[in-house]
Amino acid sequence: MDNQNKLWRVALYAVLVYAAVYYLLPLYIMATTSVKSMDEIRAGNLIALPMSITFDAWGKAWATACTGVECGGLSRYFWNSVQMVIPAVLISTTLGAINGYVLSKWRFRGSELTFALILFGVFIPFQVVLLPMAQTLGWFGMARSVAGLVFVHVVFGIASTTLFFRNYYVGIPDELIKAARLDGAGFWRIFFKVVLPMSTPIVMVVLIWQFTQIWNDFLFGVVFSSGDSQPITVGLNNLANTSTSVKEYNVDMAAAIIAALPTIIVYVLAGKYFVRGLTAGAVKG
Amino acid sequence: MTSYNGPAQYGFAERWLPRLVLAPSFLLTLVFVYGFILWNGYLSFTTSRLLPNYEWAGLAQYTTLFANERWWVAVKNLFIFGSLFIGGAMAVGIFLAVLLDQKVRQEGALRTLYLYPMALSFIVTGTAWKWMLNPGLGLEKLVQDWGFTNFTFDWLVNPDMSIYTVVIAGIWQSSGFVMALFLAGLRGIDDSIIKAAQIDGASLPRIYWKIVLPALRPVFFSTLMILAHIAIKSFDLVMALTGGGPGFSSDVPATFMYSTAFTRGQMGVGAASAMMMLMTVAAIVVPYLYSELRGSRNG
Amino acid sequence: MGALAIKNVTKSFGDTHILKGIDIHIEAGEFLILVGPSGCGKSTLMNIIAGLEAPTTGEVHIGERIVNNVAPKDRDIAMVFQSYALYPTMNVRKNIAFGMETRGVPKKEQDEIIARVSKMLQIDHLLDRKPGQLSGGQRQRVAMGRALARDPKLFLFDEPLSNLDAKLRVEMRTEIKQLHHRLKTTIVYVTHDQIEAMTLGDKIAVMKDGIIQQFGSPEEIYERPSNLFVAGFIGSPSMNFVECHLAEQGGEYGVSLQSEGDARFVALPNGARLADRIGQKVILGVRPEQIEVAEEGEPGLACKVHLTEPTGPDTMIFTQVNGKEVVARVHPRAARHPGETMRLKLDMGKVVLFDPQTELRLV
Amino acid sequence: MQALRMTLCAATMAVAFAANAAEVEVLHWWTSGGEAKAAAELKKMLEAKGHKWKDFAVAGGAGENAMTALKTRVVSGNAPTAAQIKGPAIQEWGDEGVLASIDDVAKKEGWDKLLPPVVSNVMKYKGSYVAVPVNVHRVNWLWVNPELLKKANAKVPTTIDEFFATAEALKKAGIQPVAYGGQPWQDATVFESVVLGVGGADFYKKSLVQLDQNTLKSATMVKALETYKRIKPYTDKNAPGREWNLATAMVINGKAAMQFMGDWAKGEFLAAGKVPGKDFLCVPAPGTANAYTFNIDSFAMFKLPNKDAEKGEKDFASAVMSPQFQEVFNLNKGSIPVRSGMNMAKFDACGQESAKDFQATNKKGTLQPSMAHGMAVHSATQGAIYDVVSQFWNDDKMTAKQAADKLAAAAKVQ
Repeated sequence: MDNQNKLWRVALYAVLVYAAVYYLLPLYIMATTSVKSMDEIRAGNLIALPMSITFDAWGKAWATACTGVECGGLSRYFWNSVQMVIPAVLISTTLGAINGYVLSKWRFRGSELTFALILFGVFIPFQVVLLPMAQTLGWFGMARSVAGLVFVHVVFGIASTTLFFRNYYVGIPDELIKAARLDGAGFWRIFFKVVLPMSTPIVMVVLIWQFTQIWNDFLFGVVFSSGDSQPITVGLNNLANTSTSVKEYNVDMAAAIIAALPTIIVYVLAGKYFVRGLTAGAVKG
Repeated sequence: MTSYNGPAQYGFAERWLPRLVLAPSFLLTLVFVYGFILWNGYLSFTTSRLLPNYEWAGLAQYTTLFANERWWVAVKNLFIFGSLFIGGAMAVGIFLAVLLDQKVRQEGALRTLYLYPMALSFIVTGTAWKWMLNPGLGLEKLVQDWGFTNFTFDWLVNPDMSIYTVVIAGIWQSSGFVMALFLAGLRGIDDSIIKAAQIDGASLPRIYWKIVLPALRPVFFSTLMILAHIAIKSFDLVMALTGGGPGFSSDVPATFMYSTAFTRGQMGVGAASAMMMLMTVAAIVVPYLYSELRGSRNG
Repeated sequence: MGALAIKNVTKSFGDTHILKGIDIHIEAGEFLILVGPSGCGKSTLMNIIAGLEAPTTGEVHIGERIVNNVAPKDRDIAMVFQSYALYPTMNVRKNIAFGMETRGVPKKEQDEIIARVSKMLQIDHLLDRKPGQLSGGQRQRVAMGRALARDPKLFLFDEPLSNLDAKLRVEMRTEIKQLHHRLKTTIVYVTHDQIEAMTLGDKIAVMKDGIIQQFGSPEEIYERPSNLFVAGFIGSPSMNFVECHLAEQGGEYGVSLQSEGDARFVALPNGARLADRIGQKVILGVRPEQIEVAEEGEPGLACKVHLTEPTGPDTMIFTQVNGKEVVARVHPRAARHPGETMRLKLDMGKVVLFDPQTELRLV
Repeated sequence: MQALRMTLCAATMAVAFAANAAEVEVLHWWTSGGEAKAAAELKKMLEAKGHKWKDFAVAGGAGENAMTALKTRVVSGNAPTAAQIKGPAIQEWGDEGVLASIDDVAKKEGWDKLLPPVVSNVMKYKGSYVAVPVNVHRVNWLWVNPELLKKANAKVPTTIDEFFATAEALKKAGIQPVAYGGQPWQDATVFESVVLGVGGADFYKKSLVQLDQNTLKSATMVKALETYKRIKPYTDKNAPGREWNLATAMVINGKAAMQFMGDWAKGEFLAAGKVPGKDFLCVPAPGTANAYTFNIDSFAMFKLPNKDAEKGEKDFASAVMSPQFQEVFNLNKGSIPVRSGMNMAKFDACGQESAKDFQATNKKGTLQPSMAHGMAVHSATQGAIYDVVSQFWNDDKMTAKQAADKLAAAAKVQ
């Protein structure tokens, strides 16, 4: 029994480690390539470990690589993304929380239909909305501005944030709300004093979710921003894509990692909250 | 007066505040989702080419679309990709979740490893994937260098197989998320069920297959919906990996729509294909929403 | 002065009618029990009293006012929930203080009330704990404390004891009763447990299918149940129901009973009132404790004992009368073993008769 | 909500402010390496004239993303000053009524004399200049690694037959003859060079420029397709999806001997420290020495809201056409100036030959627009042809006859 058990554990870990390798491989290739020299890349095997390590490509990707007529690397785009992501995530999360609260705890006639209508927005292919959105932003005078981009991300983020919060709040007993109402608390006081303090797990899930979605977005970024407000995915794309000139793969890869770093860090640091939040009820129904 | 099944509300604030608070999101959705769908629907009946115009063309764009071989390849690919991707991500995700549920050391680290692809855009990982799957650069070369010279893995460059590489990369990206969802579900299951089954003499795989997984039906369904919508909307995955190629063998409706509407100046056809996509989505989602609606009415 | 009056309240969702015309009136200081099986509408009625749901038609009066359009917080009520509904992120002190804070009670007064209430309920040592760190009984006390701090005109208890284990439930039941005696407040208490109903209530409303089947004191309900449902629902073990025919024998009106191997006619006191029903079928309701062991020489029905259930103070005897299983509650020493025969008699002064069609009580 | 309103407000102000400043916003996809440096020259020149350069760079997929961005910008009423649009697409944009005439600049500087009619016709919409050309790329080049050819004892091919003879010799010597990148635009690039080589300039014009149905279904086209497909055995099986520059790297590193590619490939050779004429050769694609398929980058000018902006637009157009810019830009990019009468001394041998052939073929009438690079046909047609060519290349079951029929069908896609 003991031996068999041991064998089973070994097999278990073997499978788990094997899977980890599968998940890590692309990142490994990106990381090793980013510290190789171009000569080594031209000559060698992509999967091989670097013979010598150089961080030149990283410096170039961050500060001096060309992404258009400007050659300031990704740093500028990075801060653009930060400026866009923070308000977009906060606003869409806030709206989602309030919507979820209303749709689960303050239902009214038609609220279910409203929820269904909002939810359907999760499934709309974004290519469909590019042109009408552009026209609308033009009317509002928000085309090619960070505000416009934030607005777009908020509009199309509401559906998923609302869904997350609503499903979580359905799990909060209605009696708590009743008790608070009897205690004299109104709509907002119940939300801020009773519901919101209980929402930490789902807030973490939604923040992480929205952050990755918005940070990684390329389509909206490329279409609804212009030169000085482009997000990092567009910068990365400009840096790595070229129609007719020489490719520097090490710089491309370093740039790709830089672009991905914030989301990777978020997952590494807050990943456990993500899983915990899902456990706490985000996946229901 | 028919009553609704909700709390009684008193006074202006209680009666109107919830509606008022929901109103901005509702209006935004109405305009920016449904308004735009209508707009796009209208566009599909016009002669729009490079830019939108409003000259009526009847069903001409749909005729063009249905006569287009590439569109049907894209549709077929969506079915292949959709079923394999959903099935694969589900299988891998559940499998890993069950393994991680065995009180594994370093669970946190492994979990993060499995989950991180979710954090990355294919704009970022596309090139690395292309290299790995490229026969001359990646896995095939590596394994051949190890001495297995007969090893071939050329799906990326084989028109009959290229869509499957998209499946592999898609599973890589999403299975960790499935794992997290199911792990969350597994953690919510009462241990005593498993203990009871063990006392009955059931083997561990059997316990999971017969007792634990059926108990996770709700998780299963919400995961299915998430994966289905990823599959239908999958765009940068295909763009980054194969660009729809070789030829147009790995095209999917989303890439088809993008290239007809924006690159090739056939906006009307693009709009028509988008409407077809939306109808597919609706066919899947509306029943789900309906059940969701009914479910919450009882809840 | 009436403390609570409910006048012809109905509640429907579309075609589903949850409440079908409820009328209740209680005086200040009374303890009203709403009892019934699940789905009978008692919790909906409670929510309507609290103002958490709106009635479709009808009026709710608390004190002098019609409160139909008064928000829950302004109805001067407090409620204890089945799940206790303690705010999980607040400690016990905050839980109790939350309502007072909302109403703007001065801090000093709040502290005094918390101190008084927590002492009364013996939870003063738990004030800094979160609900998650409390046992079920402790949570129950905190939930009551929260209600007491309010000092309302009307207390509402929604199945407050059903999440507790049996022993704790009995203890808390007693405490609630003591509290009521001490504070003389008006209480509406929802339960599905007829023992709680009997032990606590001044007035009981037995509900089924959105209708009040009977409204009265515990004694009335126990002794003169208005219909078969109430008779069967109240009392444990349940009342025995035996089908029989009304007959006249020697100038006396009564029914004939058969056991396995014996038969006799038993007369009903005041049976003459039923003269017009002679020959018709009736249902005889008799509570287990109304079946006694016949003394030597007394007339009795010889019954075969099928099964015995000793409970300590009494022993339940399972036998058969008129083809129906019948339970008798007898003194342990009088009980026979299964297979043996016992001579039993019915306390005919207390039995009740029901019309089999309308299920209503006849006398 | 409050925050949103504030950002909204700020955004409106920002836009209002931007409109007052005279700035030149240019959409292009020259975002990296030599291209970016070339574009930076333009910026410098405009800033010297007192304009503010606003960069609107969107790379990727041969301008796919840029076109998407451009369309949304035009729809939103915020067209850039100029955008990198070329070939018949200029006419398509003209049809949409969003392009602005720059005839006064053109007249003043005498563009009609500086540009060959093949070029200037493309730049005009209904007789007015709406676009300014930047450079000329020659597409029908064959890049050769002479060392490998020497090893195989093969000669540099000038005809189709010689090409296959050379390829066979290389293959026998164990050298991969052709470096190939299997992306639709590369497929089409090779294909059109083969069509030009097999059928000649007139045939090319009739089939791939004028899209004549009979010509597309003709025996010559079937032969061209067969010839194109004959190249496949001389490529490696890893070709599909390969970037063109990786294919070029194979020629540089001696892993393959030849590549069909436009003159931008030269940049890769030069970056690797190779010397033209010695380490690598640029020769016209087999059988196309007397013809020239050109790919001209150009900027189309958009209608703008105010005079200031129009002034910037005209200065921009003038700057692009200036000899100074044409020289600097094309030295960086590997192409040749579009303007005639330029001093080619600073250009290398390949550039000089390209310039010479450009003038010569212009006179002969064998100067033809490149189909593969969006110079000849509408984007929808071009896409449909791409689909057929790629499918034919990748699908070994399809016959040349079938492919020709499909080409003819594709040509009807508008």
